[in-house]
Amino acid sequence: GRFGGFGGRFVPESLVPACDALAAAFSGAWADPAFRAELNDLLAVYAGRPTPLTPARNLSAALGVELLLKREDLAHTGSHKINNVLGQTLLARRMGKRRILAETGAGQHGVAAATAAALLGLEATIFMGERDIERQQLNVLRMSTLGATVVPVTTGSRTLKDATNEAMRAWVADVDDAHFLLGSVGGPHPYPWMVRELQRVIGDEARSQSPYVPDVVVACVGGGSNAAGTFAGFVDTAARLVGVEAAGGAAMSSGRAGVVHGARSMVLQDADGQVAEAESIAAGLDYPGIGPEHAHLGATGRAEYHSVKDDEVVAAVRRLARAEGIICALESAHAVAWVLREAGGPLLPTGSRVLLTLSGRGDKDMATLGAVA
Amino acid sequence: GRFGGFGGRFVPESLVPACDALAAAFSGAWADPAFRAELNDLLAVYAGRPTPLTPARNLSAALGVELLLKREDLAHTGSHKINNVLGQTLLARRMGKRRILAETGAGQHGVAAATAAALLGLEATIFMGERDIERQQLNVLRMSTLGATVVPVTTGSRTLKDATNEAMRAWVADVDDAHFLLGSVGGPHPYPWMVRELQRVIGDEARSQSPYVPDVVVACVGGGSNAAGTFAGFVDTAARLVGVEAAGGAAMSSGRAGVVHGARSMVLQDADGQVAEAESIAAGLDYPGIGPEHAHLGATGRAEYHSVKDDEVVAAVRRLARAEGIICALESAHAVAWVLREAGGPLLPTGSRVLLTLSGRGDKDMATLGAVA
Amino acid sequence: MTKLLVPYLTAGVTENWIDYLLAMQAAGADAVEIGLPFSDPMLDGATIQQASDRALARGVTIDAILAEIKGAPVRVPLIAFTYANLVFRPGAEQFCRRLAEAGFRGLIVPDLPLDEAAEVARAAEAAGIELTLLVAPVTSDERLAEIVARSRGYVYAVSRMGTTGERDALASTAATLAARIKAAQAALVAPEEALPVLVGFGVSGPEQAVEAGRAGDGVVIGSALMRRVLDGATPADLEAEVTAVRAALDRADQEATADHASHAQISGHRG
Amino acid sequence: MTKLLVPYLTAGVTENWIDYLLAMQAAGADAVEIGLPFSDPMLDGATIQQASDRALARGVTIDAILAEIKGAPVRVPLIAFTYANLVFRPGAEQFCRRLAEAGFRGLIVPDLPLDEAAEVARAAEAAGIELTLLVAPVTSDERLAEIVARSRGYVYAVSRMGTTGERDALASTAATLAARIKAAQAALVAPEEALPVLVGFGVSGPEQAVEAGRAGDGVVIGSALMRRVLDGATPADLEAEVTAVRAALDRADQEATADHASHAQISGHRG
Repeated sequence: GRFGGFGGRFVPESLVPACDALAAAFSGAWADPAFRAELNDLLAVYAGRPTPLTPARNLSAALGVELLLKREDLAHTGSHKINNVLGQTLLARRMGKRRILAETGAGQHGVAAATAAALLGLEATIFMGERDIERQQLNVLRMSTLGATVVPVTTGSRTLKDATNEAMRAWVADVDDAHFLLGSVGGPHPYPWMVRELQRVIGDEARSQSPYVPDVVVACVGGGSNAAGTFAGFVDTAARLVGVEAAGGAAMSSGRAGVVHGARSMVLQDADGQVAEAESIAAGLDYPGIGPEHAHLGATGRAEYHSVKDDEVVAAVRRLARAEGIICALESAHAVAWVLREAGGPLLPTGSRVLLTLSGRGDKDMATLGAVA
Repeated sequence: GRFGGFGGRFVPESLVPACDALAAAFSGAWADPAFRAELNDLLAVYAGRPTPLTPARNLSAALGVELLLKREDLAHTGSHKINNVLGQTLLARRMGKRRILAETGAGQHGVAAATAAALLGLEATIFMGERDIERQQLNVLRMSTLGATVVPVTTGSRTLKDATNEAMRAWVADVDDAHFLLGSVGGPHPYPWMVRELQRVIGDEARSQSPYVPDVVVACVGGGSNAAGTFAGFVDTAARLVGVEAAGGAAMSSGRAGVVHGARSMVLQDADGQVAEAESIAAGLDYPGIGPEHAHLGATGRAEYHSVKDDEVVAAVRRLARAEGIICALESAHAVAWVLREAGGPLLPTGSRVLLTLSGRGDKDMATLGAVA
Repeated sequence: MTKLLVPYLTAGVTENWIDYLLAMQAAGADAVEIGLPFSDPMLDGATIQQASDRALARGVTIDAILAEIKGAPVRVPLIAFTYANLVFRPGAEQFCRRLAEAGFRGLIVPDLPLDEAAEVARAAEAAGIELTLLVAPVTSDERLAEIVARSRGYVYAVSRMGTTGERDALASTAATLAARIKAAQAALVAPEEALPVLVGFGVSGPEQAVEAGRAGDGVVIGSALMRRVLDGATPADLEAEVTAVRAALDRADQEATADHASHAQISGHRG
Repeated sequence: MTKLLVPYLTAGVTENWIDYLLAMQAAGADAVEIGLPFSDPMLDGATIQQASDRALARGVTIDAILAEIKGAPVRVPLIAFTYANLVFRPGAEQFCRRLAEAGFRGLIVPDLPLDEAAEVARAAEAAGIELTLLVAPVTSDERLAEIVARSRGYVYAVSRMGTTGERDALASTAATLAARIKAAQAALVAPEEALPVLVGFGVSGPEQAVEAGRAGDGVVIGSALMRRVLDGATPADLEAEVTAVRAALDRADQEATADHASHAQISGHRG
């Protein structure tokens, strides 16, 4: 739960026993071959793992780098979020919980959570900022179809940060029956550790699928779960690890250390410590914080964090679509945009071998993209 | 190209040489290990094959049958259509074509065709009925994002049948440069054969993934490509083959033999032979014909064809979503609806082992479903 | 030799469609192609599609069309132009018999290529209907020879790769194709037994008609006339239109006859 | 023994917010909890969220709040209630020093549980600020003992599992928890050294205040008062409101004293 000076468990006393119990339960489950087997079976026969590692031949030729794409967009529900929710929901069932509570930004985690809950017979309540509900209608409809209750959050910036607050409030009020199914590598211990472990399947698969250890491993970062899972597979290699943030939500580049949502990490904030409202075209990255392990990887220099602007992101979605026939999520397009911008330059010299995690698919973003056409 | 009394090549003289050349090219390619290897590689590392075979445990328990789902919804672009388009687009490139022309109903084939064209460097023009454009906006946006030109078809019923006419007209006018990338197992020889061969990967995979030869193999049928591909894997077993049509487009139950879009098959038509307008909530099944091989399988009794109504289909999408966490396409839900209706009855006795192909995912249908909520 | 003029009319396109037929006859048509409207006219461009849609929307049936024709004072030969499904639905034999009873001379089915034509050819012959086959610019020599041998009444040269419909210019493929057909006929039968070669698809206006006529033995004009009908032309308007084409063809014929010796090579392989 | 009354006020909620503070003082508050508004008040219900949002929307800063307090004729002890990020942003030492300079007596940080409290506890002690820790109904006995030992000024009993906010009834967990805290104190220190146990979260109105006071040594009332402020209550209105609670508590105290002998068991484990 501690990553250097980051992490920790800054939660109300009411949640401390629940966090303790969760940490103990996850430790036990993660060491239990039967639990691992059940999860691995679901990942394979239900969620479609392993996801392929696709050589982006056309872009590679155009950019002068060798680009491999880890295709989380092909996982069930359309993003890497399914890896985490299946693990946590199995755990919640093992702990005797009756329902799950989840926050969501772009709706990808919400859809995944609703999916896992339906599959494993738990009730799902999903908290989503009103502003995100407006721009991610498709995912709202998917959650309802899956039988989940979507609760609009009308406070603050009405985005992911506020949805997270509201989910934690709901958890305090129903801590016995409910599991708080956090979607990223933020939050109090054990979440950053647990979610990274549940997402490391991305990096482990990619490592074994890649014909070589890449020079650079790139992933987008909001809270940072797909990046954490990807990096986990390569942290012990010589590969450079690059996280790409939204310019309007760049906690690493523009934030300072702080405590939000239960962990000490990097946070966009003002001089008093009021948390800033992030601003990104990608609802899933529209978040002023970042997981504490990323803060630590950044502080120690093991990983680099860069940012890209909304217009670069939109252009990246289109270029990847036209070059490779893959429409990725606006979130994932941040990583693509960084490669497009830096290829051939000092940060990404010609000839570099790059492994990039495409965290999700872009169906949900078609309306947004259409509006900026 | 002949399936008993069905099939054939009822095309204008202008297209005869192109059909001949295509048949020869496909024969050659299909017998060429290098072509097969390139296609299989794309299917694996790009399209995400094999797709899983998922036991639907909750529904199985509720229905008293053993239900396995072949998950084409997890294939790249969200449906089985990718299998066919990758094969045909590789073939088109091999034949030196510069562009592809495709018809689309729900847009799934159009998106897949635009995808394959982008990947393999061909231009794509997609014909789509105006009515389908209205109800499948998401897929229209996806096609544009992929760089394809979407041509609205304003004649006739403004759905798939008319889009097919228009694509064939465009082919006649550019037969040297263009490949007509037909999306289903209809059309003149060699299409029904070629598309079935390209889709048989569904059935072959399912056969090898299934722990047993199922009692019943079920798939939805519009033109019938996912069913043809599925059945191909089981036609030499004792499994019953069941195709499920939309009640408003039930060419097998309500049609008569006729010639449409280049093949003799079963067709919804009036006493003069005017082709009827189909009517289904699923744009992909909103088609008055069916592939000629299905007509033959039905005529010889090897396969059965049943139909389900729109309201059963909507209920099936919701039930599958809530029970298994899988939102399938309205098209695929026809197969689910039949199982839901017949389980425990004479057509599908308790204890039956059923393998069902989920041909695609339902993201594209969320707006339609929302409207009938 | 006077060039044949074969205008095309979508049956049932208006309530008074028979008047257009009679106008064409009065204007000197050598024959009239009667389009029996089909819901899915795959080989037709926008104009004929629209004409077919309009006729079907009016609720016309094949029975009603044939009955109207039967009751009209038609002297000119009629050739039915329609799609395979309308032929097969009642059965080819019955369909051809009904055409014959209504006074039709011939039948053209654009989506019934040589390889699929045997059944309909038999039925047509039995009913005394001439089944005219089509040749396209891409048809191979070998196949062309067989089509020429099997076609009845005329040989239909599809002037271009594409659907029916007006174009700015006649395709250069038209002359080439007509010449290839003529050559095939020359190899097959005596000149006097050769069927007339009609050039169709995308022929519009007197000038193109003259050009197309020069390439073959006659010309089919469809979309250009149906466009006028759809735009509200009266039967008298249409008669004037067809008369103009007739006159242009006749004038060109006289010039050609006069210039024959000196322009033999330009005017092609005329038999 | 008279029960302590600690009303809560979100600093900066209105321009005249100091007047509400003075009204609370005038109404006989024993101390006032001053909420320093935070953008993400994770443990607060809708009312305090709204009050915080309103204060932040007015553009208040911590500096401005502290300056206003410093300039006001406040005699009653003030306890800051805020979230960890506001403490850590300037650094715990500086934050506590500034509180002390503005005249604060104590500090409550609801998202700073025992395990994370060491740094702030040190800084608070150095600055002469009492860092009050919270105990929840789910806190284990062992952990509760440690919290009681480490808490300063008061021990804060979170009456229920949930956020701040008005409820129809006081949770039964409140009495149980207060009793557990009292028992832990009894095991730890002499009765006269035991810190007062304040019951908070979801206490609204005189009746619930009396009930909560009976469970512990005093009561915090927050959302119920802030709801009135948000709805437009004047400082005078608020003074009346707090006065009513004060009166109810005092009346209950007199009755309890009178009934003490016969109702010892009902009134619980009072030290």
